[in-house]
Amino acid sequence: DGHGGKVKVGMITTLSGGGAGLGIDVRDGFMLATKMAGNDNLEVVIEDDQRKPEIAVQLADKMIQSEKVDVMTGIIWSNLAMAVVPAATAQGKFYLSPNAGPSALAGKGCHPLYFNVAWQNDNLHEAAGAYAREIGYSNSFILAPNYPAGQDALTGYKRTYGGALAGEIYTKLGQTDYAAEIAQIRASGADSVFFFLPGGMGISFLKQYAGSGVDLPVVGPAFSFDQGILQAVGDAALGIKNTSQWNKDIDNAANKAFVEGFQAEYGRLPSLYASQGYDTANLLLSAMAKADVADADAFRAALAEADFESVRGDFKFGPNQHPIQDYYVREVIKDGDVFTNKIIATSLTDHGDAYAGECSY
Amino acid sequence: MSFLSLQGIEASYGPTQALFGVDLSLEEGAVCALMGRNGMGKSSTVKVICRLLKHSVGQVYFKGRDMAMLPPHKAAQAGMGLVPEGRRCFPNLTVYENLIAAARTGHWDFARVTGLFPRLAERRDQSAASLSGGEQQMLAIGRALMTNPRLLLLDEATEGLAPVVRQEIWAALRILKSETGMALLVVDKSLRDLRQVADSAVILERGATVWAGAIGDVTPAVADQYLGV
Amino acid sequence: MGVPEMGRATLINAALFAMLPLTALMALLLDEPFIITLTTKVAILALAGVGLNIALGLGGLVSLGHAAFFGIGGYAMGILAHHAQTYTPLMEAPFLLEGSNSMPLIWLVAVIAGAFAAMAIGALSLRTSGVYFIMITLAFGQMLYYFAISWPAYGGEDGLSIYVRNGFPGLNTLVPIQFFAICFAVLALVLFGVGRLAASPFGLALAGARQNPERVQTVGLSPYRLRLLAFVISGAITALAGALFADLNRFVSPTMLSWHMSGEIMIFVILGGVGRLFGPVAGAALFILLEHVLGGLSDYWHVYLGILLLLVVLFARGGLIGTLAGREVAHD
Amino acid sequence: MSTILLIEQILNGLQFGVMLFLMAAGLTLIFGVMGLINLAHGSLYMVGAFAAAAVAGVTGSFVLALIASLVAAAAAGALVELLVIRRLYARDHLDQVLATFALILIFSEGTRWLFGSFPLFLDIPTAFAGPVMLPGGIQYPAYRLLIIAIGLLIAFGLFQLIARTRIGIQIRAGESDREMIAALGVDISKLYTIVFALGAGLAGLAGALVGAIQSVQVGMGEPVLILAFVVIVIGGIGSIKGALVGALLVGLTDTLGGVLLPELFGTFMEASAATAVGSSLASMSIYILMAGVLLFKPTGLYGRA
Amino acid sequence: MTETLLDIKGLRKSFGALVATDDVSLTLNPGEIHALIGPNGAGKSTLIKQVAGGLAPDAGQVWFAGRDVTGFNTAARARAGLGRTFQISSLAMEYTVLQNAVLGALGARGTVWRFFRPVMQDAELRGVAEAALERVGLMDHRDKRTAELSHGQRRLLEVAVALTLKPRVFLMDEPMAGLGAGGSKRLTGFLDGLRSEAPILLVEHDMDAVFALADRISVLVYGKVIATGTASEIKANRDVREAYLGQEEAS
Ligand SMILES: Nc1ncnc2c1ncn2[C@@H]1O[C@H](COP(=O)(O)OP(=O)(O)OP(=O)(O)O)[C@@H](O)[C@H]1O
Ligand SMILES: Nc1ncnc2c1ncn2[C@@H]1O[C@H](COP(=O)(O)OP(=O)(O)OP(=O)(O)O)[C@@H](O)[C@H]1O
Ligand SMILES: CC(C)C[C@H](N)C(=O)O
Ligand SMILES: [Mg+2]
Ligand SMILES: [Mg+2]
Repeated sequence: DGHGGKVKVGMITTLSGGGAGLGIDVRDGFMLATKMAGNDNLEVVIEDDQRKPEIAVQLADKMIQSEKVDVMTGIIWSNLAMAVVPAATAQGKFYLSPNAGPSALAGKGCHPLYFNVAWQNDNLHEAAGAYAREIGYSNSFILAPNYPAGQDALTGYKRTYGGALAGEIYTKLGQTDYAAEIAQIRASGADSVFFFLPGGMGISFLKQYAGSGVDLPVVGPAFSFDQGILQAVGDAALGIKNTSQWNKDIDNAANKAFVEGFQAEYGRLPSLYASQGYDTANLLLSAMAKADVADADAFRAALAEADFESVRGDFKFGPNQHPIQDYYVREVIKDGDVFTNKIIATSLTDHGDAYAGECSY
Repeated sequence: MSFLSLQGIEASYGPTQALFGVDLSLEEGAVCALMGRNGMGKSSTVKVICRLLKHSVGQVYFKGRDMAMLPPHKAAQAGMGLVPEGRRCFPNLTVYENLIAAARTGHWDFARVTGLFPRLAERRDQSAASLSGGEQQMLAIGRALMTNPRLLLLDEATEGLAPVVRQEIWAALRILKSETGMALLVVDKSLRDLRQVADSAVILERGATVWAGAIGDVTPAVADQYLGV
Repeated sequence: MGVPEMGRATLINAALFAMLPLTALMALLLDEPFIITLTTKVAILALAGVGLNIALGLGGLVSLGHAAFFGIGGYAMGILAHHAQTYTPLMEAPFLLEGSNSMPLIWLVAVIAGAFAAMAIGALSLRTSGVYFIMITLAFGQMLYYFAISWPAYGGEDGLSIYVRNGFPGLNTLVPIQFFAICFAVLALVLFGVGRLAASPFGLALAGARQNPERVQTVGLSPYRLRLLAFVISGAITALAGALFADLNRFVSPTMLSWHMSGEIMIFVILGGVGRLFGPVAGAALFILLEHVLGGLSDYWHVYLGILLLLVVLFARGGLIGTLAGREVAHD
Repeated sequence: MSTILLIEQILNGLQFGVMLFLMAAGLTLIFGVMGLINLAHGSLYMVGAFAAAAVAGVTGSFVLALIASLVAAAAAGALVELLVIRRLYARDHLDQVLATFALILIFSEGTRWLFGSFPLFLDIPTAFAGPVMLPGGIQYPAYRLLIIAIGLLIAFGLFQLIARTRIGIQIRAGESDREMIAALGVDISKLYTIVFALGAGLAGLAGALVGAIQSVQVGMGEPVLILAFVVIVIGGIGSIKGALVGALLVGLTDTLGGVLLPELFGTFMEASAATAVGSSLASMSIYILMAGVLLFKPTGLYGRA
Repeated sequence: MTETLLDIKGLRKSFGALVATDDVSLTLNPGEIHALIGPNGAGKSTLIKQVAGGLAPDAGQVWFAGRDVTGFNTAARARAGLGRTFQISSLAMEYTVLQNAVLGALGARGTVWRFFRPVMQDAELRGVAEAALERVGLMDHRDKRTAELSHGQRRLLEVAVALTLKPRVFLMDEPMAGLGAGGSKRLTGFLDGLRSEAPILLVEHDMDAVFALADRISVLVYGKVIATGTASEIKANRDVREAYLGQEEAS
């Protein structure tokens, strides 16, 4: 049946509880793009997954069975994505990931209907590793929580870093006290520290690190230094280098429009997640302009072209429909009263991911 | 108006009504025996007096004050001391702590109470849970005395006590009555003992007052009719 | 317990019970497959609650670790189906063991695994009582939870996705109404069994041990053994529910083992009425309904959920069924 | 591992323990002494941290922030006690579980409503910002020493309050028989409101103190709540001394487990597998500790039967 | 005289410095009521607990029907035939009076491992339970919840449950406590008849009952048996009068 160009999007994201900030930003970025485009053919249904995978699965069932959506998006967390994406694509729905990029879905588990508009999970860590190598760190201490995304993070860093390791630690998921880890860092003789500790874990780590008197340089992925939480970390983050595929000072028209539009609409600075949500919507809109979603092959081809103005500048999809893009090194600075990031270098250019080779449709 | 008076009291536990019209009155410094067979409402009456059970019909006056709206702790502060059925010592507290938990200053203090029950001094720092049944009973009485009440409610206070101790307690209560003018409402199964301390008696049957008068008038016939002795 | 009240409770139970298939059928007619899925979820979570209620309501064993059994059931399904899905054997030595995607077989494995886990956890935990029991069961649950998160073989925190629902002979389980029928039938059977159990000599002795263990001992029975058996039955039923739940989602992950899950199952039981046979059914139905209806209202819908739950505890004593059936609660 | 590092890790363990004690102290008061299972205790911790962050944001004073945390959490506690908790004393533990679970939902999402979805900023005062040098060449953050001091002070104060004062005795009496202590003339309702507010205030203070070196965000209380329950159960419910000992045990086990287990496995396993296995076991270690303690002492280290 | 049914040999138990049971030996023969009296805190309940199984003695043995049961737990002793009542009522408070009695009958039957037969419809168990309630006069209250009974009624139920166990020996800790004067009198009559079914080791402070019932009386003071004898021997014993009976009881 013809949709007459209409597309119904089901967005499942985290809107309540501790991790709500990320989902809210993805949603707001996404909705900003649709509002700016003013396209009446796009209808969005939004549901809160409460960061529980079982709930996400059931909401996906609802989106598919009752709402009869064409495209799904919104999931923040890798474990929720692993629960929802394979089932959704198996039922013939497009899934556009605005944030999570687990390696399983990039490699053997890739699917023609699955597009990742953010990054593969390892990417930002690879960028950090590459930066560390470039700047000449040769003895890093690395740590991450003991769960799959954490294991991916350390793997990603090691992949590009190549130097020796002063220590490698998996911490408990949700841990809030890092005194013991910091003591180990102090005693390890490391020349640098890499960590991936998303959310509150990262805030705790940074504050405690700052008070400890250890003054080794720190690198990490953008997650612990993003707009939403920088204010909460405060001075402890100043000067730290972190890697990202986006920053608000990337100089292009699309980004400018996005940053201004976002501030005007929501009264706060946009975050990494908001930029990803925004790009996801624009990717979708670009495909809608070219094809009818009822014609899956045509629509898929239109998506794969990625013919939209990304706020990151150059953006294209690799063979596994994950981004090929540049990764930047940012530094945390204080701009007036506000903590924010400034790009200081490019770490990886036109970088894809390590799993693309394993993917075949 | 009497020191304590109950008129036409009715009271229920949830859906089960326990009292169906209790009348009772007591003068300052007097001792009244509350009698009746098992399950006739003696304890319920005691609870109504000290406000652990709310009455639905009737009036309770204590020292001229309507008790209807008072919570239990206010009733106690007004001068009631309770030795409840089944002792209800605080098992996790030591003997000493049990005694001083709610003590108020007055005639009765730790020294006087342990003078009455030397055993309690010996067990001063032992937890109440590990006391023998009789020792717990002594503790319950001591605890009530420590609040220095004007009206002492004794619900089966001598249950489980050795005969000698029982005699000592009654003797002490007799002295108490004459020296301090404390009024007593006593529930006890031993008619012989009650005769020695009480002035008046009230007999309950099926939750209602069926007999009231001087203790001396509780003849064997009355006892046989209402108490099954 | 007065006779007319018993009559009313029975009536309410019957109505409650009939409500599930009626809702499902109605949804089928209106072509709202998601409502059927929700109803199925209620049936499965109710089953988990019925399991817990044996320990909690009858035995007075407040377990905050029942997610362990729920999750074990879930992983029994996940692991067997995963191996069937990837055509890899479960183990090769000492003998070959294949995965499976047959529901009855998976249930059997889930029930046995749940029973054994409950036996082990129960045997140790039952040495304690009261709040200590709550916490030691929580401890065992958390151990399993952290183990599952960091154990990479079956997905760690990401969990396991099973792309097709497992099969049941003669039915197409992917059709929502057929899967509902399976779950409802299991619930009905278990409810019947548990009803008999509660009225049996074992039930009388078990509930006696809850009220006064000393008393049960002096009539010559061992509270420990009564409780252990109750705990095992309880764990096995909850594991069965876990297997069904995993099949409903075609997915299993460590969140099924988390203490939040234990708490949620417990809340179904309390909400419906502790110790009431149909309590978990009422509790799960109300909770899912609230979650579903309120979820759409605002980003802050948890506030409303909280307020409603609070009102239920404060004013509907004895849970929903207790309130509807109009009998005052037993403990005061 | 060098001796100095080991000593530092032991210090860290002790300090983590004291931090847990701050939270467990209020919980033991309410849970142990009043016999109430209060799952919402973590919410009061959160309320304290948010109040502190808000006040520090406006005034810039850490001392005012701490006072605000105490006052706000105590007030929230008193309000909750008056409106909800006091109807629950006579009830089953299970009703308390459900009601306080509902309170968590209300507090968490209510806080998010007021303060937004992003973590807030609360930093330690500059006077305590850096490390100090301890004898033996150990660098240790000054602020953590401050937390240790405050924690021990509170432990001492509470112990005196409960064990020695008449109020403490009355509270404990009320735990075993509320009706009876009321019948002896003690206004137990008022007393319990005060105790609840005190416990809440302590949780709030802990939230503010800890929030300064961790993240102030919605849901921050839940992981600590579980740990605090573990602590007071290990120590024996109702015992302040037990809470302190339990907290130190948990702190040491958690810290040293996380450090030593991976090293231990490293002696006979390949490095990265050893870290993985070691840290998995480490994340289970405190629960293993709790189960172990309860198996040998079914009512905790200092609990009564 | 027939052979001794219950033989307590040299039991000893201390709590810290306090010796609560100090080398106590007692016997109970078929058909007799052996009363145990003594001041509060003398160690009577402690002794009963050691015999019934709630408390392990430091030294000494309990022989029952020719077997050493010292190593048995409470449940095993109850199954062997030791029926106990508590000084402070210990019943399943949410159950009806009848359910409490059925629970006793169930215990006496020994096997609870039946999962699908409704227990309250088991005619045999009900029969035993109702007969016991009838004997203590609680039949009218059988459908009341136990929590709704008055204190005295609970004491009677305690006795009824012990009856359902059909024990070979009764251990009764102050069964009269809490009964009114009339109730005590009736229970006294009842116990008098009971002794032919099974002998009774009776702890009691109600001297009217003790003197009316006991074939033998042992007096426990500070954990030691200071005298054993018939009612008149005990009444005449000066030590006992001083330590326990006081003035009038002996007169
Ligand atoms: N908590 C309760 N709930 C319901 N009914 C009760 C409760 N307590 C007592 N009753 C009922 O109230 C009636 C009066 O009981 P109460 O305890 O006042 O009697 P009593 O004269 O003190 O008896 P006893 O001499 O046995 O102590 C009894 O029939 C009893 O069944
Ligand atoms: N667990 C314990 N710890 C310490 N002392 C105890 C313990 N149990 C009992 N006692 C003490 O042992 C003594 C004997 O107690 P027991 O209960 O046997 O006395 P009893 O003869 O039954 O007295 P009563 O006639 O008052 O019931 C008491 O002084 C009591 O305080
Ligand atoms: C926000 C990100 C750190 C989320 C991450 N991809 C995860 O799966 O947990
Ligand atoms: Mg009474
Ligand atoms: Mg005794």
